[in-house]
Amino acid sequence: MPELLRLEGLKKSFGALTAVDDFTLGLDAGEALGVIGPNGAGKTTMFNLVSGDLRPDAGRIVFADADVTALSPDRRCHAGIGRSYQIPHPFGGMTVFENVLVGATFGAGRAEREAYGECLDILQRTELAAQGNRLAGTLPLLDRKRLELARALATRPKVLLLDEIAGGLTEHEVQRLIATINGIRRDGVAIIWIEHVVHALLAVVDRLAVMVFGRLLMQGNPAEVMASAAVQETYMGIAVE
Amino acid sequence: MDWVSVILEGALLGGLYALFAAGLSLAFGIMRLVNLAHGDFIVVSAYIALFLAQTVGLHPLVAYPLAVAIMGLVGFLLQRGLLNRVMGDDIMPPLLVTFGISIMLQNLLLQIFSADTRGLVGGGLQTASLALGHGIAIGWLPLLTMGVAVAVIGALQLLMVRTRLGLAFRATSDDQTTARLMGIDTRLIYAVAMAVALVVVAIAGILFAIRTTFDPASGPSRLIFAFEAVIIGGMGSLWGTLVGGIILGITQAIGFALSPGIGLLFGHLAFLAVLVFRPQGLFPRTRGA
Amino acid sequence: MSVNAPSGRIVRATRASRFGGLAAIVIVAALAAMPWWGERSAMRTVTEFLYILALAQLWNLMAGFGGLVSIGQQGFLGIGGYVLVLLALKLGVDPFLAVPLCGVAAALVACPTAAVVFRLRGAYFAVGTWVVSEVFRLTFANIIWLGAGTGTSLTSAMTGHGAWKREAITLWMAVAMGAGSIALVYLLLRSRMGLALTAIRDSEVASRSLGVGVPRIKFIVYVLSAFGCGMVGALVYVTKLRISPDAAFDINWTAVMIFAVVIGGIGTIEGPIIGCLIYFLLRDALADYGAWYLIALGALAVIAMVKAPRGIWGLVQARYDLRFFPVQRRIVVAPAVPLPRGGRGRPTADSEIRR
Amino acid sequence: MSLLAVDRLDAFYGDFQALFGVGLEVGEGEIVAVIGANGAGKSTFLRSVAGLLAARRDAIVFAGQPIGGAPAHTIVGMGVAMVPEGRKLFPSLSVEENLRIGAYRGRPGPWTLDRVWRLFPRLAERRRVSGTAMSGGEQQMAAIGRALMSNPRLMLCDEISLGLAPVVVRELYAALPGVVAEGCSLLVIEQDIGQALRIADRVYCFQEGRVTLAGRPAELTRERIAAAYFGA
Repeated sequence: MPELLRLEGLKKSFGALTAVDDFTLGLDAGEALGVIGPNGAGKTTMFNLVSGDLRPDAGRIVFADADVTALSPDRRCHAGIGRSYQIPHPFGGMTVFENVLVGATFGAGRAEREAYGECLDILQRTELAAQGNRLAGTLPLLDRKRLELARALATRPKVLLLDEIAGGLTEHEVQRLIATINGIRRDGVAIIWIEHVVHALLAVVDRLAVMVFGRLLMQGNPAEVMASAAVQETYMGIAVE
Repeated sequence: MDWVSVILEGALLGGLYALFAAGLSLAFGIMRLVNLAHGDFIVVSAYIALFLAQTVGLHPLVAYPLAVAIMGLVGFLLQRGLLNRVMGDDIMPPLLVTFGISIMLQNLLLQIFSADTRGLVGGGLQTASLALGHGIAIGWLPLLTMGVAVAVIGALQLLMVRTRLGLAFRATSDDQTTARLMGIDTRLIYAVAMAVALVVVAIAGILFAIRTTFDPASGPSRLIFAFEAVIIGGMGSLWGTLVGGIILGITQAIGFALSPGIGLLFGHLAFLAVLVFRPQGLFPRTRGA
Repeated sequence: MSVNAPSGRIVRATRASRFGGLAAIVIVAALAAMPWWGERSAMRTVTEFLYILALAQLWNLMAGFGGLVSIGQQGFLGIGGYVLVLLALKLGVDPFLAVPLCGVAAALVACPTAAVVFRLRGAYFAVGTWVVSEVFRLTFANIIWLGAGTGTSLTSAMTGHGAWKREAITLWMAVAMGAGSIALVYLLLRSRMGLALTAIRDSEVASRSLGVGVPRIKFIVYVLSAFGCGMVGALVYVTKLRISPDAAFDINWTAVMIFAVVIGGIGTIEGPIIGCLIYFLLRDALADYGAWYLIALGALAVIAMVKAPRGIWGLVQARYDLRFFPVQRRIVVAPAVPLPRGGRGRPTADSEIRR
Repeated sequence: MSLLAVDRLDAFYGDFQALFGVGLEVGEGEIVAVIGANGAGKSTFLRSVAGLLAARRDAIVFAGQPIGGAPAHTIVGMGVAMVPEGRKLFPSLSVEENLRIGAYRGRPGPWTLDRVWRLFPRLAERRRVSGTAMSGGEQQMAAIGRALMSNPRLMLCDEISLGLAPVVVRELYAALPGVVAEGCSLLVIEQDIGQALRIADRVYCFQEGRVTLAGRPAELTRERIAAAYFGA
């Protein structure tokens, strides 16, 4: 599979605190990459650099063979980078359906009427169909997270960035989320997924990366990575003692 | 055209503008609140001083400080009773409420004091001037105003850095929720901050009213001068506001010297120039590293 | 208007809006026919009501739907007035032809201005727009050719028209602007751009990440509003026939716009209509008490912001869920049983949509 | 009579319920740990006790007094200090000023500036530096020092090992017994289960806003913890 996204030597610091430090990582088209690491390791900051919400102090981002490092977030979305946020940002004054419609019309650039069908389909896939007419501002936390996924999907991304979307779900809900994400993968969409619910990640991703103190500690086959002593010592803290 | 005295006079005028701006900068620094009635409170304090001195007949040295004290109380009650209710993440409610207050104050003053222009007695201060030689003379009042401005900004700076209240102001400004975890009653701190802001506004209002005549509609342009001084100087730094005021004063003085009509226009254009080429202002106080 | 989709139709119209549409047509027709049945003072009041309504709708478009609080729209109104002086008085253009041109002039001025004021955000953007309006005021106050500070009269530009014709055209233009501004806001909000505008108001960060070009949308809305304000400015001074910088660029224009929208119901199309009605009723009721009506208006706006931030129409909507200008796209699952309504409480399975 | 008694505590974000009838106790001089997955309601619980979230008046009783729903600044005055998640030091205040603001209420007690310098010597060297211009570990020490400066009887710690290297975490946890010895009980939220079991006298496990397990570390087997943690 051709390489879709390449992060080269990304660096970002806030005053004396280096959030992302010389971070290099690649992703092939259609591939699913899991990212784990303790809180405060710089995972969300890395996402902000990829989506364009933050500009890196150093390093480059190449997407579909084009350097997007200086591109604004909306232009990166048109290029195919779909982003969902760890802390949901719903359009509170609009209905759930309209939230998704924004992604379809502006992200995927489709005429409003043509996008209706696809938006209803996406609401179905993300179990929000019953909430379609509800103001997004009145949604509970779990549905807000689903809305983040649905909106990003509506922009027809080539790569979808997921940020702790399984947190707080029951086991049953996690299984259904895994099914939804595998369905998205079948459409050929690449995925980068930051997650704490490790067993959900392992059921979907082809590769696992571990990020600690803004650096890539290690990456590779998920089972091998989880088994390694270094990962467990810094991240899990349980197994070693 | 004696450019030296024009620029000197403009610089000293900057002291008054810095006083206008200090109250605005304080309220924004601590509470992220831009009080659109800021200019009208300057005029209100002038009218209170006028009322105490001329109608009630108190001696200016009693009436003016009393007016300042009253304005401090007004600030405390305004914040505690009204503005605290609309403070929040959404910037629109406080903006629209203070705009409503501004229109109400202007028209209330109109109904009570009519539209005639008024002036405060300055005990001959307005006319006295100091000869500096080479035919250059500067008025005592502008000099005094600059002195008061430096003193007030110095005092505010000391308050912020040296006192327990100053610590609480800065902590609340950084992170209101965590400040409450330190035992700070942030609603009370907001009220005290507005009280301090309106005390500075009253001092500015009285010096302004001694210097020139004023009427119920003089408020809005004072707000704009305060706003421009803050932007030119750099948001959040009081000393930057003083320099911003001086620059604004000088540009206006040059404009007036060229042609009476375009004095203020020069000031606005200087403001827009800074906005376009250096939006963060000349001396932005860099947030903690 | 509905579109068939696999599992439901997308519908917007409500029973209220069908009724509303009919009523609107009747009202517009009645107003337009006033020159034949209305007497002069009533026509003058209706003209004033309609152009203030247009100003309120445009301010509401920017602030209520776009989150852009400007207190400098009087700047473009003034420009409209002075371009009218330039065209009609100095260059002999027919004043009624000049009105739309004044709108275009204001829009052109708004382009560079937008680049400056959009460097500021939130409350600072608001005061920044005010400074810009002051720059316009002082500029015209220093142009001797256009009457400088004391202003100038436009009566000599009106000679080409008889009294009845002048008042009829003025009224028709006012009807066009009042109804036009409502139609503009309504159609814009039903369009793709309307989606983007309200998305920006709710979360600029999320809008950008979903592909919305935020600066472009803000720019379009700012220039559109300037165009509307410019035209209204021209119409105002076609009726008043006397213009001065202090009157044309008076902050009270903005005060009336804001209070009408805030009291009536910000972020709705019905709100400004109610707000303007209250403004006129209050002004007439306190007509001989000097400026007390402005004090009362300000007080009402402050109370509204504290007690009922969504204004009178917000209260009505919460109570009766009426929508005369439905913008919301609602899913209707086949057959005609709509999905449970959103809004206040939890959606219950059996709740029928309350018309 | 326990120092802190929480009984049938519910908590809401808008109409989303985050806590369902939570009961928990902290005795005098005790260290209680709370573990649970992300989003299980641990932080919500701490924020309710600290007064940042609305709560039923008698749902939370501290030293015999109901404090449920009381404003946060009065609860701190009664001796409940909090080390918030993400440390939240004040950027425009120096390290020393951050510590001084901790003593804003001026409650009497053993903790003074010098005691904190002795507890965390590295902070003394950095006293002039801005609160956020330090490493994660140093910031965590300053946040704990700031809470101590209010001379609390109960210190609430929210994920103090967050994003810190293990050696730094060990150093922090080594300092805690000294704090308890001075008469301050601890209620610690900890993501790292091993660390929680080592330090705590008693452990509660949260899952989806409910207490699913409570007991002494010795009684808790890995299986019971896993079941309580994941709700399998």
